[in-house]
Amino acid sequence: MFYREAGDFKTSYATDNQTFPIKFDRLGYFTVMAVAFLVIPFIINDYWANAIFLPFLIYAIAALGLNILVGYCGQVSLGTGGFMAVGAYACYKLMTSMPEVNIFFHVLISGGITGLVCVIFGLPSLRIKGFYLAVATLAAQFFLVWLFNRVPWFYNYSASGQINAPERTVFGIPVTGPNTEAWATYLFCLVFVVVSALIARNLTRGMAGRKWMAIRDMDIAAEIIGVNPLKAKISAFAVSGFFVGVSGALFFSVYLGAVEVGEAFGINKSFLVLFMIIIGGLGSIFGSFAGAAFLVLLPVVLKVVGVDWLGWPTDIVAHLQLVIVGGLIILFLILEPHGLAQLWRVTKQKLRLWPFPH
Amino acid sequence: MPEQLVFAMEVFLNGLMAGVLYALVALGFVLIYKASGIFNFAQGVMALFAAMTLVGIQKGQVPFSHLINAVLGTHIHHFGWHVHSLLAILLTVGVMIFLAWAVQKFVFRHLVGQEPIILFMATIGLAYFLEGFADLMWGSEIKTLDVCLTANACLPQGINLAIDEATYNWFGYGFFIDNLDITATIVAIILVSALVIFSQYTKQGRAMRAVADDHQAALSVGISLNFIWVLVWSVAGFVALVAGIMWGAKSGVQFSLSLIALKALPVLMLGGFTSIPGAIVGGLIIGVGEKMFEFLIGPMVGGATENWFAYVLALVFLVFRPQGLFGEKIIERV
Amino acid sequence: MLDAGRTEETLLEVNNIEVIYNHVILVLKGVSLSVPKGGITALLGGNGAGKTTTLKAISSLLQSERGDVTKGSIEYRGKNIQGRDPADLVKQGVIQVMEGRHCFEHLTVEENLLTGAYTRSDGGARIQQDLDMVYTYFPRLKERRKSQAGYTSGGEQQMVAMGRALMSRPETILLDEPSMGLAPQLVEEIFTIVKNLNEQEGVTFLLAEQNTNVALRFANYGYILESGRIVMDGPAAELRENPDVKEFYLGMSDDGRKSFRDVRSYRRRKRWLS
Amino acid sequence: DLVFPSLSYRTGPYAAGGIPFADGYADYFTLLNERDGGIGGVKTKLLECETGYNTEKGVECYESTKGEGALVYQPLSTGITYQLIPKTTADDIPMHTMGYGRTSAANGDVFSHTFNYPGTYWNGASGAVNYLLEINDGDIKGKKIALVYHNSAYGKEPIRTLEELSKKHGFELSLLPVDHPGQEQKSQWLQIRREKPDNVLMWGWGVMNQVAIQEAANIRFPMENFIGIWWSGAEHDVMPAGAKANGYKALTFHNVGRDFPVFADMQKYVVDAGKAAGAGDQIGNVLYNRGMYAAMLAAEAAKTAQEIHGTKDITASMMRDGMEALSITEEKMASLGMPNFGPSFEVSCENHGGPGLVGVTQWDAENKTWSLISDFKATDMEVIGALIEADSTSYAKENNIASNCNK
Amino acid sequence: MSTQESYVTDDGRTIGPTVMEMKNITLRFGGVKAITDISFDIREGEIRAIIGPNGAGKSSMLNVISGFYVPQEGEVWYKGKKRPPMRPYQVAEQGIARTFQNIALFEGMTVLDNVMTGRLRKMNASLISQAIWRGKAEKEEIENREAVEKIIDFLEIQAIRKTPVGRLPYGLKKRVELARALAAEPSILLLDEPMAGMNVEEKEDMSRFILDMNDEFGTTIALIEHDMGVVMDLSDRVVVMDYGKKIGDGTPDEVRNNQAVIDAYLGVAHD
Ligand SMILES: Nc1ncnc2c1ncn2[C@@H]1O[C@H](COP(=O)(O)OP(=O)(O)OP(=O)(O)O)[C@@H](O)[C@H]1O
Ligand SMILES: Nc1ncnc2c1ncn2[C@@H]1O[C@H](COP(=O)(O)OP(=O)(O)OP(=O)(O)O)[C@@H](O)[C@H]1O
Ligand SMILES: CC(C)C[C@H](N)C(=O)O
Ligand SMILES: [Mg+2]
Ligand SMILES: [Mg+2]
Repeated sequence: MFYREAGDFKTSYATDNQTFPIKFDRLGYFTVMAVAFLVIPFIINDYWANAIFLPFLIYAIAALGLNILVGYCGQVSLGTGGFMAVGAYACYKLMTSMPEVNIFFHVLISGGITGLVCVIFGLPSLRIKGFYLAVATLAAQFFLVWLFNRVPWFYNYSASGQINAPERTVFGIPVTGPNTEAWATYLFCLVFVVVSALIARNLTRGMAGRKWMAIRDMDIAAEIIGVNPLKAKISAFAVSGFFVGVSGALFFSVYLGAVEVGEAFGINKSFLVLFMIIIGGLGSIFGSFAGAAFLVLLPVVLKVVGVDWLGWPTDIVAHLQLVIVGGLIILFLILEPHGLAQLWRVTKQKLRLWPFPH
Repeated sequence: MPEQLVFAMEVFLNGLMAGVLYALVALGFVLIYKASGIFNFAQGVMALFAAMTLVGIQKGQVPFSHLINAVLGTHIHHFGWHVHSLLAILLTVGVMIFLAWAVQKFVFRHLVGQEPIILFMATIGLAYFLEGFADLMWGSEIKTLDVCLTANACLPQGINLAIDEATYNWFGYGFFIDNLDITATIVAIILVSALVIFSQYTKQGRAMRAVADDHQAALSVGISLNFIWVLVWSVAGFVALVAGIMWGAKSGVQFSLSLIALKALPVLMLGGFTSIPGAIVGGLIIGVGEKMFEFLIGPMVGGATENWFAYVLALVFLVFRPQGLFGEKIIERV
Repeated sequence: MLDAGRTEETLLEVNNIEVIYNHVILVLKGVSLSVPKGGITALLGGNGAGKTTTLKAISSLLQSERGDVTKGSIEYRGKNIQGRDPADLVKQGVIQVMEGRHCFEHLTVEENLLTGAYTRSDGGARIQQDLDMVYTYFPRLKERRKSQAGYTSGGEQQMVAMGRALMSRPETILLDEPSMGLAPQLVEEIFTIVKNLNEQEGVTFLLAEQNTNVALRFANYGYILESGRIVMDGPAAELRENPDVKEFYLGMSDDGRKSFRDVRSYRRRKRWLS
Repeated sequence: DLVFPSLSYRTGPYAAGGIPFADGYADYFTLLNERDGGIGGVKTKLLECETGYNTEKGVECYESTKGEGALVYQPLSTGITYQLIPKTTADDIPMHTMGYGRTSAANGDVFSHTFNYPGTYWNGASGAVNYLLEINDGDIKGKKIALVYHNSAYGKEPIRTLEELSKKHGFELSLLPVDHPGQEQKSQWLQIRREKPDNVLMWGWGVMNQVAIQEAANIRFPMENFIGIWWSGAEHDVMPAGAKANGYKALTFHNVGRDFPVFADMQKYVVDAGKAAGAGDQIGNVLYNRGMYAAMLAAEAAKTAQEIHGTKDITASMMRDGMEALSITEEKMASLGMPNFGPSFEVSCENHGGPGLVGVTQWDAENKTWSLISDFKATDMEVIGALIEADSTSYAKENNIASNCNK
Repeated sequence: MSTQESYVTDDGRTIGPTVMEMKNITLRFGGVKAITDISFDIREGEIRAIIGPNGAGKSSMLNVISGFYVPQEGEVWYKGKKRPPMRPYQVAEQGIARTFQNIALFEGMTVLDNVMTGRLRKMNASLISQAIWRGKAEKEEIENREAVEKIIDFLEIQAIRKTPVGRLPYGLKKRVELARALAAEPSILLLDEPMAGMNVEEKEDMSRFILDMNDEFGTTIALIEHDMGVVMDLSDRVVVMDYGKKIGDGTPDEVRNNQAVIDAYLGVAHD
């Protein structure tokens, strides 16, 4: 009985509503936070930041956003790449047109703008459902990418059509541009991640979350019960868009620094984020993180093992990587269709009963 | 006749032809969706895999030679023989049936009763897997595909002169119609008729539709899901091979072939995920739609609209008919 | 009531099975029962007692629900059938009519019936004959044969499900809650058909029912299942007279049927549990 | 060791071009190690990293290899180049984008760590126009020229130059973008068929090239009038169209074929020794040669750096100096077994772009060979220089870059 | 519309005037007539049963009331006013709650969350406030949680509060669905076969809940049920439908002796 919840009684509904009602979990959470804020910044270097931490944090935000839409509200979207692009381009336009405003707000506003765009593309969800909707969101994906590629205003008429993040600072410390320090970019993203996670958690445990889940589980019944499907779906698209936009903005400004829209925000991105939430667990905040971590780490690990240790040719490793990622996705789905989050829950359940099997 | 109108007609016809090629890919999707409710994202990669296998067999390539060479340090590449196209096609069909069996055995058998989105994800996983696997097996360089009955009776390609001439005589402007497209159209017509008959009028076809509706119930009346699925995946594999040949002949056999799946999706939406004729009609509408749009509006907005236009067109359509043109009506009851 | 048609030969034997869902939820905790050839055996019990689970364990439909039989054995005609392919079982003559009907929504009524004959290979004429037989048992279906099953009413769907099972020419039908949601007249009708099939076609039934009243009227033998255990069994006639069964399953008090208005307290203890 | 990272792509839609180039690049360094014992006696080490021609993965590769003493980056993608320009500058590692990337990086005064000698896309654009002028007796006024281009940073590079040139020479330019990956080009080619341009230029890569050539053949566009940039002129681009591709032309900034002494060494020390990066069947192919050429330029720059700094174990920063002081002469090339392989040129602090000489090659479908049909000629530096100046100064302004050469 | 006098039943409940009236409702699906020209009323505080053979159109009638089906002809009058065309959620906002024939719970949510959705009419904190979980959102959440806990107690489902609904046995699901409907504190509650698939014991419990609800909160109830025992015992008045037509309407006694009803539905006269 490693993991206990017995003896952990609640005396008020407020404590029962907590994010981590179980003491054990709460402790774990505080430890993670402490390490993230107080330890990692001091030991992180460029490689770790760029190969692992930044992508992990940024994808985690996108995954949170998509999970709200897909996992909680049941509206499958394949437009994530396009929406991230909106965030990125919004951020670029803001950074270049209002250099005096702090980048922090640029990122937030980019999220807001993306939320709006997302809502527009979410409107058809009122009529179109299931896979039809999933495919329909590809319209957003392709259209947005085309738009940003085509309209020079978005890339400030640069000859190549690429956008480059100029240097911007927070408290005098650069967080974008070439002269950044690993710890600064890391902390900058971390703050967004933590805030996003809290917001997502709050929304999903309250009425908004219930409405989304109701729509997801049975939209007709939900409407008859009194859920306004328009509002519920639209709010899910908006919130999801906000997160995805923030992540797109960070992805461009902090992580890549320069972006070519079709490359960075193509359909592969949409799938990648979708994978994250499926592998992590649909309808789970923890799952969004787990999925992002898994899919960021996996290729890095495979590469280190294949190329650096075994010394195999890069192409064979790259092909093997596809095989392994594909195989793992299938394996995961077979073992636990509800993702890493569910695996974690079951493990906890088993630990709770341990050493008894049932 | 005014020039623009003649041009438009040519574009229209070419749109129809392009539509047929899209439909060929879409057909594979429809089959599997109909029989298992699985939205098989791997269909495009299956086409790639089929085409690569065909070329590999034709040219007598040693499968996995790169991997073998890398691990064992050997230098093997070719068996040194050449296989006749027809035989190679037969062998490839065999490989596709084996693939169907393997997919069933190792993937979907374990996912019976899961939600559609999970199955969908599994097919994306499968797509990745197959993509890497195909490359490992046959190498990732571009391959040329020639399907020939005899040395000089190959899949025809290039402008059809008869049409060019005839239209020139009528309109004073010869239309461009690609021979390959004409072939594809004929093949598609045969394929679709056969499939419609199969699904609508045979016992296995009926069982297939039953499985699509309710896995559990199908099991309970003794329909073997495994068998039906192997069957449909095999048929879908065959359709993928046909699509792979047509597209491969056009653009060479290489990675991008798998992206044709993306061309088929709007076709599916428009035609309805469950309708075989829908795939054809949807394909035609999308083909004509995007080519005409690129012709008429494209120049004003800077071109390259085809990628998104098909989707937007399908989207607009769906708003009015959420189950697609021919899709089964979504039964909504409480 | 009628004990005719029942022989002493045991067709189906379930020995002390345990079923676990999702590797953690233990649902059946040692269930044993036997079904004699040519009889109607009823499996009674409250919600969640495990009736459906038992039937699915027999018909091998558990696998697709992430359920596992972890202990015990299931034998049909003396042969272990545990974990068999459901299609095999259908060919052997065991077919389940699932709870909640499960019609193929997009197929027409007739197509639904025809899928029932999927495993048969004895030719179109024989199948046509059986189709006619089903239509004589359920004339209503004949009227609606061309409509999509998804749009038929609950009763019609129940008939489709049963008719579909009949099309496989089964020896044993596992019938899960056939009366659920049906109008009283139809319940009688369906049970009468069950009885007829049993007597005329010699079909053996194992039926799970909530409607104890009807079930015990038509069955020969009954098992009462609670929380995954068999708590009582006996010939139907005996069970009907058992005071506990009377109170808890038939809603009778000493002076005839009590009114639903007069029930005052919710919680009473069953004697066999205390 | 002297570490040379190679951001290659042997998978994905652009693998067909990525493989021979990466092979050539790798094999040359292997040759140096096997035959000469490295550069100046120090062994070279090649760090290959798979980018899939994807910018994001390119950055990942850069980050994961830069810590290992990487001397010079060769990202083989315009997209990745744009990402890496600021990063390499900040990390003081040079980057060589040979015949691709950001053209205005030729202005070394602004782009201190980026080198794109011996030629740029704008040289390419001008070279193509010059060639047309040449075969049209200096007059292409009123001619229609269509540009079929990959709809990305790469494909867009030449547009501005071509627009300038169209003003100058009075030809009509029409633009036909093709979206990644370029599998479907029916609309574009129908349009070409209707508009009947006199010439078609192409900035393509990957499958786009062969589909374009196939479609051109389908509509019977005369191959002689179809000219591709140097990335659209390899064997695998023309082979699928078979005999119909005969006569197709492509630009180049180095020589083609396998009649160079170096290949004998290559065969002996690398292929026969079983040390080839690929199957060894790519030798002499256009892109293989180009990869080898790039490696040669890198090795020569390293030698130069060793000389300047008087040390064998150079750093990335020294390598940069070596590249800036690089001088390629015919003798040097001849001594390397590559006589006449490319132009002679000198790099300077101001000019990182090389001489910008452009030649034209043509495909002979029967013999399956490319041959040089127009020698390396100068391009219109008047137009290009002004454009470079404008583009790089605005970049310098945006990013507060001080002059690199007049410190 | 017709307003009748209130009256007091034998067991002391007050039945008020008409709150809802269906007037000449006709509903067609393509060629199928599910409901043909049916009119009936529901009075305040009464338990009104709708019975009829399978496929008679009972559920369709509830769906019309809920606004999920839009009848081709006819009017719905509610609280003395003709109801304009409405989306189902607007109907719910007017205080009409229901349960479904084939349980329509939100399977992925816990029992508690399911029941809480019943309260959504009562909760309107803004998204922003919910996002930061301060102020109104938090207060609302706690207040409504209290109300819901009362219902959970009332229906005796405390033990399964945090269990995901998908795993519950059928009978409990039905109870949770009832809880969800109750949580809305509806003025009219529509129950579509609440006791289908239950055994007698459970039906007794369910009957108890329904009666208590009607008693304690004065909730008006429209009930579809096939168990004649339940219908006859619980309801004040019964509408009988057959093939989309109304074939009887009156007190249980009147209905069970109506020959048309016996022929079409009951088969034999029930005690
Ligand atoms: N797929 C499943 N996963 C987890 N638990 C399940 C699953 N199916 C059933 N159960 C649980 O098993 C128990 C027995 O269920 P079962 O359906 O066999 O009961 P039943 O007797 O048929 O009840 P009812 O009369 O309501 O149909 C219930 O507690 C139920 O929650
Ligand atoms: N959405 C729909 N589309 C087409 N037909 C429908 C639809 N809903 C109901 N019907 C038809 O309307 C008729 C009445 O159905 P309804 O569900 O109202 O019956 P019911 O009285 O509730 O029966 P039961 O007691 O079996 O639930 C049936 O014939 C049914 O097939
Ligand atoms: C081989 C590459 C360097 C050419 C490529 N298309 C580019 O990005 O410029
Ligand atoms: Mg059951
Ligand atoms: Mg009903």
